[in-house]
Amino acid sequence: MSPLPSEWRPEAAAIEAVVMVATEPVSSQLLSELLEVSVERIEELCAVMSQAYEEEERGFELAHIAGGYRFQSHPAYHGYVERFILDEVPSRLSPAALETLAIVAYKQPISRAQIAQIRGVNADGVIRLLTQRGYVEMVGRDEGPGQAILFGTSQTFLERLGLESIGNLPPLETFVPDVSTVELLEQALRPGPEV
Amino acid sequence: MSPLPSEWRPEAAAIEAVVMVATEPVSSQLLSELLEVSVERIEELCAVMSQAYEEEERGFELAHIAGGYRFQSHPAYHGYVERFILDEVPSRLSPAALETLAIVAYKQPISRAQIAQIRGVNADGVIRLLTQRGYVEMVGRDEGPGQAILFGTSQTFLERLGLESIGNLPPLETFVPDVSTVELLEQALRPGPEV
Amino acid sequence: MAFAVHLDVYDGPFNLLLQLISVEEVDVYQVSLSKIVDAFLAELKKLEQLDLELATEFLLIAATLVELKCRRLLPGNDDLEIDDDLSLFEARDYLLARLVECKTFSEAANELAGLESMAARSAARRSGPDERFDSVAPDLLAKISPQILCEVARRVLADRPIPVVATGHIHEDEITVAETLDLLVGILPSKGRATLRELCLGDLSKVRFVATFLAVLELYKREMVEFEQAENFSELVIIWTAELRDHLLVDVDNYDDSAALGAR
Repeated sequence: MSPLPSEWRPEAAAIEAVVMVATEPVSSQLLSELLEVSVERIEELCAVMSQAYEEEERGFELAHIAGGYRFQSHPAYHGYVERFILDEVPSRLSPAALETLAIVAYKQPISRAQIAQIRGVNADGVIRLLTQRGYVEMVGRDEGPGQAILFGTSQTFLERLGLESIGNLPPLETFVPDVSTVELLEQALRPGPEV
Repeated sequence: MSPLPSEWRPEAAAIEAVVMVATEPVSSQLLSELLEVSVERIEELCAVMSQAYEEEERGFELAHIAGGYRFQSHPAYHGYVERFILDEVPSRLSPAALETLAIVAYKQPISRAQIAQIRGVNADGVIRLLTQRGYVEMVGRDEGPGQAILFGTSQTFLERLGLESIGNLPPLETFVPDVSTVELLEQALRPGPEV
Repeated sequence: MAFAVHLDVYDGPFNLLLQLISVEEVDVYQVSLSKIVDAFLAELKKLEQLDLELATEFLLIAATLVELKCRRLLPGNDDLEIDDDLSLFEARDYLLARLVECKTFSEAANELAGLESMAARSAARRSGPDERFDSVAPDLLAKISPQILCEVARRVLADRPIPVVATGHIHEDEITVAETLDLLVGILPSKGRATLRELCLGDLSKVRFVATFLAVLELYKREMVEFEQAENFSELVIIWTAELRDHLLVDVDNYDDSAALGAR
């Protein structure tokens, strides 16, 4: 039985809704602005909600991390989550994901629509995967109407590719692949278990 | 008070944990493998959980969409959530695009030529737009001469429309004009008095 | 914004006109399509920019009007053979089926739009596994080198060739208007008069017919022939009237960029 007073429900639900769809921890400051209540009130609400989830033995918890709140899986169910990740998360990039990553790397900052235009098909799912794995991140917003999110490659991306900066990528124009690269490329593009 | 029997809690919590980390709807098949219970059991659990969230007036819901389960914000809290959505809100489809989308949805798999025949005009531009937006994708090739590309609706289409599967669309017959409208049309086409 | 028309027989919104014709309140014969089109174009010019919705709606209604008028202008049943009569019915049924189908899908489109705007009120959770699971998730970039990435980018970003539909396999009849004209100028002066059918030289293909017809019009434009037709729909007779034949055959428009009508 939840210790959350029922008259707190609407505020608690608003927090649940926002934190559920946020991709980064949401600060109490931001929640306070959204709900138009004090920061103290937000913290009180979150503490009680978090305790309630624990008591209700939910599979998720409301964690206070990096100065904000986020939903995450409960440690008690890590076994299921790990198996899910191993089963579901591909072990290598699909050709579509590799193409999209290449476009972002060379054309950043770039919007979803521009990527879709180059590839000829919608790239939302692939961008989501790349963002989620931390290879690609939001780097700004377009100034035009709609203020589209602009994407670029991340520090993680540079580290994994052993690059000091994005300027160290081979230039597009002069590159002629040698035999071993072509082989590697073919391997990378060969169909297999993937996204 | 949740209608979920307390002995169901561990299974429900495992589902909560897995769905919480998923970025795409998780199929009952996959959940059944992870939890080592039948697909029917998963569907029963999810239905009851989903109802419980609703009754507890949570800010999120467990939705059955595009062949799987996912957490999403409750529509009642749309106002709070808007600014947190990383996916940009796609601009509205034009009437022409919507009509083409309806044709693809109900007649899939379907070729460009077949779409053009129903619409009475060339549909290439509209199909390109729908493909870029991710609503429509190539699903195969016609076996006949020319091997025309066949189009169908995508996973994204189901997600954007909040549908569990394409079978959940209302039957096309629902939209056939009623008898009096057809009569009116028929009358309009009747040849008049001779020249 | 609705477009209104002002005609002798009708004065009011354009879309209502179609409805009134449908229920035979307004006689479609009395409706001048050209006047409507002129008025619409004048209306469009007043607008600062093209209103696509309005233009589309206009085109749809105007096309339906043309269709209606064509249907009603068809000769009455007395003049028709049984087969023609049947095909007329078939054409009507076909048109009706088309209209019903269009209406059905436009209703279905409304439904899809409704579903979409309802679904847009919920946002999906997309954040994925948090950093606690980093060690579980494989490094997807393990086998990717900067060279591979560059090669992929080069391929994807290369200017894609503009898709061209290969037409090499389509047979082209090499009949041009200029050639036909040349031919007619060879035949007509000696014959004096001939029917269009005769001028087609027994070749009743569509291409030959169109080329001959255009060539005849060209001659008429240059005042080298006259036409005679006993009554509506009877055979057209072409009469050679020119004195000289040395001032033509320059600047003949082939009505086709590639000079061949055959591919049409």
